[in-house]
Amino acid sequence: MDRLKVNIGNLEFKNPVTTASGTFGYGTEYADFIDLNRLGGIFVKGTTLEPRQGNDYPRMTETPSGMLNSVGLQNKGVYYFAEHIYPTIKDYNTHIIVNVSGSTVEDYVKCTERLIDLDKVSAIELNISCPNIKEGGMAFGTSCVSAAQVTRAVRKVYPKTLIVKLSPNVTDITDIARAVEDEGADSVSLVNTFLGMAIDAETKRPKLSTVTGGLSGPCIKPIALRMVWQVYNTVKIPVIGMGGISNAADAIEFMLAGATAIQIGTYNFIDPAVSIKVIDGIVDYMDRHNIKLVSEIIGKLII
Amino acid sequence: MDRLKVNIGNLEFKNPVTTASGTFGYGTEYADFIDLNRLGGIFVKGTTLEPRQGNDYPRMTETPSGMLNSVGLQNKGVYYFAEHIYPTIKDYNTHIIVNVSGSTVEDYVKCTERLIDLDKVSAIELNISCPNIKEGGMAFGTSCVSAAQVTRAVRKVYPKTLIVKLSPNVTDITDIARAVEDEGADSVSLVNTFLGMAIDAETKRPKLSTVTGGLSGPCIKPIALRMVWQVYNTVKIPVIGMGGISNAADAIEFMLAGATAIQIGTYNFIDPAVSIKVIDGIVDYMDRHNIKLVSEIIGKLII
Amino acid sequence: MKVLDFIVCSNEQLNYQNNLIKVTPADNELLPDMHPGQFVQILVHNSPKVFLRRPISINFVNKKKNEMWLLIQRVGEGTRKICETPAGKTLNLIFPLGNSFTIPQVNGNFLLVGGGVGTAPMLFLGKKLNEKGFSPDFLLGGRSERDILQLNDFEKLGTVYCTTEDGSFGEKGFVIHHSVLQNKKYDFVYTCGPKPMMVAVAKYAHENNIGCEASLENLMACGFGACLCCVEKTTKGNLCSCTEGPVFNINELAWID
Amino acid sequence: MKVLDFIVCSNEQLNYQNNLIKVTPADNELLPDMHPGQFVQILVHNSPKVFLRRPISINFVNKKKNEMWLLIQRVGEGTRKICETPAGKTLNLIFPLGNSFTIPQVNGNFLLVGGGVGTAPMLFLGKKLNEKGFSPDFLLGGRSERDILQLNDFEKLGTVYCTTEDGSFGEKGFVIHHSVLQNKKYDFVYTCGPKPMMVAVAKYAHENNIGCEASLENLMACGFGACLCCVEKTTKGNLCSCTEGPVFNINELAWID
Ligand SMILES: Cc1cc2nc3c(=O)[nH]c(=O)nc-3n(C[C@H](O)[C@H](O)[C@H](O)COP(=O)(O)OP(=O)(O)OC[C@H]3O[C@@H](n4cnc5c(N)ncnc54)[C@H](O)[C@@H]3O)c2cc1C
Ligand SMILES: Cc1cc2nc3c(=O)[nH]c(=O)nc-3n(C[C@H](O)[C@H](O)[C@H](O)COP(=O)(O)OP(=O)(O)OC[C@H]3O[C@@H](n4cnc5c(N)ncnc54)[C@H](O)[C@@H]3O)c2cc1C
Ligand SMILES: Cc1cc2nc3c(=O)[nH]c(=O)nc-3n(C[C@H](O)[C@H](O)[C@H](O)COP(=O)(O)O)c2cc1C
Ligand SMILES: Cc1cc2nc3c(=O)[nH]c(=O)nc-3n(C[C@H](O)[C@H](O)[C@H](O)COP(=O)(O)O)c2cc1C
Ligand code: FES
Ligand code: FES
Repeated sequence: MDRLKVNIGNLEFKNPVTTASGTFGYGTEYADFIDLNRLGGIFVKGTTLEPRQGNDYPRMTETPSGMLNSVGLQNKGVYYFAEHIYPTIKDYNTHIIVNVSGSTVEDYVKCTERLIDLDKVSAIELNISCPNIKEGGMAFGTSCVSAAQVTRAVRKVYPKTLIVKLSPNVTDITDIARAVEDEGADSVSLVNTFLGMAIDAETKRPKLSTVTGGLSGPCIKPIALRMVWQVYNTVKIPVIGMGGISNAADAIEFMLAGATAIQIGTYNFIDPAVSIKVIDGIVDYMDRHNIKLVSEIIGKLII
Repeated sequence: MDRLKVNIGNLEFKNPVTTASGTFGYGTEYADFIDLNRLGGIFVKGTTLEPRQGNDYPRMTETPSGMLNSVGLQNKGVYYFAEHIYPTIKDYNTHIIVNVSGSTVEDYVKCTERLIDLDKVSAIELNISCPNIKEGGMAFGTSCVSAAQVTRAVRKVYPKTLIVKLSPNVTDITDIARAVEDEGADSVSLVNTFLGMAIDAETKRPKLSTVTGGLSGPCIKPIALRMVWQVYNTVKIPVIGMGGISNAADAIEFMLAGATAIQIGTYNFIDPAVSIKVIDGIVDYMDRHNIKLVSEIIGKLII
Repeated sequence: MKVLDFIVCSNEQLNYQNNLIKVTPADNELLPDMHPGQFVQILVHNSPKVFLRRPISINFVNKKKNEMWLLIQRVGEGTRKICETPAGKTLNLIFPLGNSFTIPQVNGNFLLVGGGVGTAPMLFLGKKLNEKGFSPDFLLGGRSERDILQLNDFEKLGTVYCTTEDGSFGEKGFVIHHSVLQNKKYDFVYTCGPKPMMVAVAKYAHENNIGCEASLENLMACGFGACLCCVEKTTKGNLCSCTEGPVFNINELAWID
Repeated sequence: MKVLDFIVCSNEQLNYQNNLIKVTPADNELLPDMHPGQFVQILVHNSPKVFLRRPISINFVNKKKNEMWLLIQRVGEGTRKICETPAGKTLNLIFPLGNSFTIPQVNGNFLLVGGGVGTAPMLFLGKKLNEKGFSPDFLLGGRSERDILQLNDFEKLGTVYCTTEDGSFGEKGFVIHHSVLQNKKYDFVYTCGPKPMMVAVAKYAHENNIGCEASLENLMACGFGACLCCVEKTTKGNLCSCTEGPVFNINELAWID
């Protein structure tokens, strides 16, 4: 299956199909449904320096063709991850990428430092775009200055592949992409969730304990696709695209728009085997269109 | 039906349900389906100083729970409107609000000037958020400076109710809202469409002639609702909310979040009578919840 | 124009991809006058993927039975869902929409050219011409024999010529290559079908100085003139194909240079 | 856990708002061992409004027929669409999900309290207790007589007590007011139903020093531990009600202060 290979920085991915942070646990949650070794990579759960309990219930509500969540980065912290979770997942034959989140630049740096020595953590994805935590989070991703600042600090300590995950809640996402590229990011991934809100008219109350939450799923695909295309046309580093992907055609659209790899998030909840179906569907598309290498699709939108 | 009255600036609306610019023609397109006189108001088609042919076909594509359009403000210009269209609609017993669009500040001002004398045009809605024209349009709505500039210029010449329609394609919509409030806008309406994109994987081509277009429909509702709530908590002038409203519950959610009135856009295409159903549904809601005046709902989200 | 629930009287699968659905107003309201070329917008209410209504031509109107026929090709989720509606269930339609084909005042040689499901409005048009006392010719094209639809119905209204791409029925090739176009002189041509076919027919008509109307299938959001999404570039500028069409005289279109 | 298509063997409308749907794997695969309290996630594939799967308890398993029963209350679009699935059609399920009720090792007085459609998992639990040789008591509550579901099935498994809010069947009032709670001493209580009911039952159990497990119905996105949306605040922190629940011992819950 060499024809599916793509490169992100120094890393070679066996195929462009990966799963999005916060929607795929540590992979093991899906082991009953699919062969995890077939995935291009797994972006594991948002991980912070200290353990976090996350936000109060209710944390989720359904929306037209999507959902809002306000999980708020519930996780046991990077030390627990390194000591207890990493050993159980390190032997999967796929890239494990840790989604690093934090409230201060120092948090990001310290969290990253704990990951450097984990051989099988091939890369980190810097989450500067989480809309569901009070301090930091998305705030880092909505200004060039702070996005650059946190990227710079982490870049200094992290020698492996550094992916920065961008927030779509901005006027011009290309500005932020350029800022983190300038600080040495090896790749940008986009998009994280859109800040949204839902109200129960009958109770007159917000449907989420946090009032606002992050919107994901097919509903956001048109906006995400536009942003991937804009960023692809702006930066030189590879782009990892996501936002509402639910089938192979969606994945190919993101690649045509410029994504070197894609992540599948929310749709895993509806079909836990969607990632494998997307891989198979991409091969089928390549066969039908006489495309030898998947990399030939990247950015090949005809305008 | 006095209990449904709401006020926007000096204007009294018989009820909070109006129809969104560009989705309702001049109202007459819907005359077969509904009694236009029952509407709170009609925001007519985006109108520019000079006639515009709009963008090339294809201008539309369906998306999950929504659609993308790139009509590009096709219209016959404000002079044609004033002379030929206005006379045919002026006798409707509802507010006619003209959506004023342009590429330069001067365009906006001149277009507005032609409307001042039209007695039955009760207000204008300054469209600083159209994503589908090359120059101006959305660019005005994505920076505080230019949003303020065009508002100031129009405010200077326009004595009646001035509503400014905001773009959601910004990092912080409250900044823009505050900027136009400071320049004397009587109200803000939000949101216009989100900049999005769609690709046909089989042909490898964009689905719109313009590559990108504006996303509307239920898919955007959670983001629009969040923005209305943020803006309501920021400015003192009344907020007109829209984005994906398809039934009375949606309308009430926007009002609970702080909207004094609402606009219905895309859903008119699916159900041309939806606006009337929303009015009836609001009355029903008020009866069920023992609410005397519709204004009692505004901003009454319980947190 | 109205929004109305219709009851599906019958839903017949004609072949591997086409259904003929006959509907009547759910409340027994009498169908208004409708004209060939006009269409309806059908609500698809049971699909997570379909948001907008789907435009479908009026295939035939049976005044006596107060029935309207819709001939539908299943090309995607929307048409598939519509075709899954069993007899007895309802379909919500906005109708009648659009302009219509010009009905000539004096007799002549009329040719109605339909390709694929583009034959749909031609049956209704043929019937109207018949009622005027005219006997039109029909030229129907399909990929294969099974794609030629409603042949019996057409044969009642005039002379029918066919082409199939695989030669399994009628002459082999595209409609534009049918010998009748060489052998007979027509006064007016009507066409509906895939764009390349209609362009070819338009060119034929243009070269032979024959009047010609084509019914377009532009993508539509509303169907009744409110969204301006369905425009066709014409000599009069961008016109809405849902209100100023779907039928256009080819001289108005920017198809032939 | 698996994703599997099931065929609807029968779909019976029990009353104005509840259906009993019996399903069997479409490919005749044998059902795995399943436990009372576990649930399935049902795909709703024909609705523009429903995006996520819907969690539904396993109501009963008929090993001989290789059938699983689902008892569903139509509260919104998702459950309504599921209940519209006729016999012969398929439902796509992820199953079996979640932990299960603790089956006691020694006999005792067991009370299974279900309110509304919360009785669903109690039938399966009652059956398992029966198989162990235990004869539990059931306390079923509903608004009115017609809301008491599957009474015959329950009566085969033990003694059944009922309450209805309008007094049309059993004792009038809520389950928590039923006289049997005063008159009989229980060793363990299981409960499922509306939260206020479960809290009341938990309080009763707590006050009387009876062990108690409750099955929660928190909102779920995935149902198998991937999204962390379904958490319940417990003495051990936020736990996923889909993997570490839906059954919790009330001592773990933050319900009683
Ligand atoms: C005025 C008018 C009358 C029509 N009359 C009929 C009729 O009588 N019978 C009939 O079967 N169809 C008719 N059509 C076409 C029909 O509306 C489309 O086939 C239908 O909307 C496709 O919907 P879908 O959800 O099945 O396919 P989708 O999933 O939306 O699309 C499937 C494929 O078809 C293409 N497609 C969709 N709509 C169109 C279109 N309008 N033109 C060209 N390609 C399209 C898409 O790009 C895609 O490749 C008519 C269209 C118009 C505008
Ligand atoms: C583990 C588990 C087991 C369940 N077992 C069953 C069962 O056996 N039979 C059965 O009928 N139902 C059961 N439910 C509840 C069922 O999942 C919901 O009723 C269903 O998801 C509602 O979907 P809907 O689309 O019909 O309603 P929606 O349109 O989504 O909602 C309708 C109304 O119900 C409320 N609602 C929706 N889901 C829930 C929920 N989980 N808890 C509380 N309120 C809710 C909504 O807020 C809204 O007011 C179970 C839930 C869980 C978590
Ligand atoms: C329940 C949930 C939890 C998420 N948690 C994280 C997270 O911890 N870190 C992160 O960077 N993104 C997180 N995301 C965002 C996703 O990784 C992804 O960017 C987003 O959902 C858009 O993709 P999708 O539409 O395919 O889901 C989360 C999304 C969901 C739905
Ligand atoms: C086809 C179409 C044309 C539109 N034209 C205009 C316009 O001319 N001026 C304007 O301010 N907004 C225009 N809009 C935006 C709508 O007025 C509205 O802001 C947006 O669609 C969100 O509301 P909705 O989701 O209810 O449609 C247009 C929207 C659509 C779908
Ligand atoms: S489809 Fe909306 S104007 Fe023609
Ligand atoms: S529902 Fe996703 S973790 Fe429980």
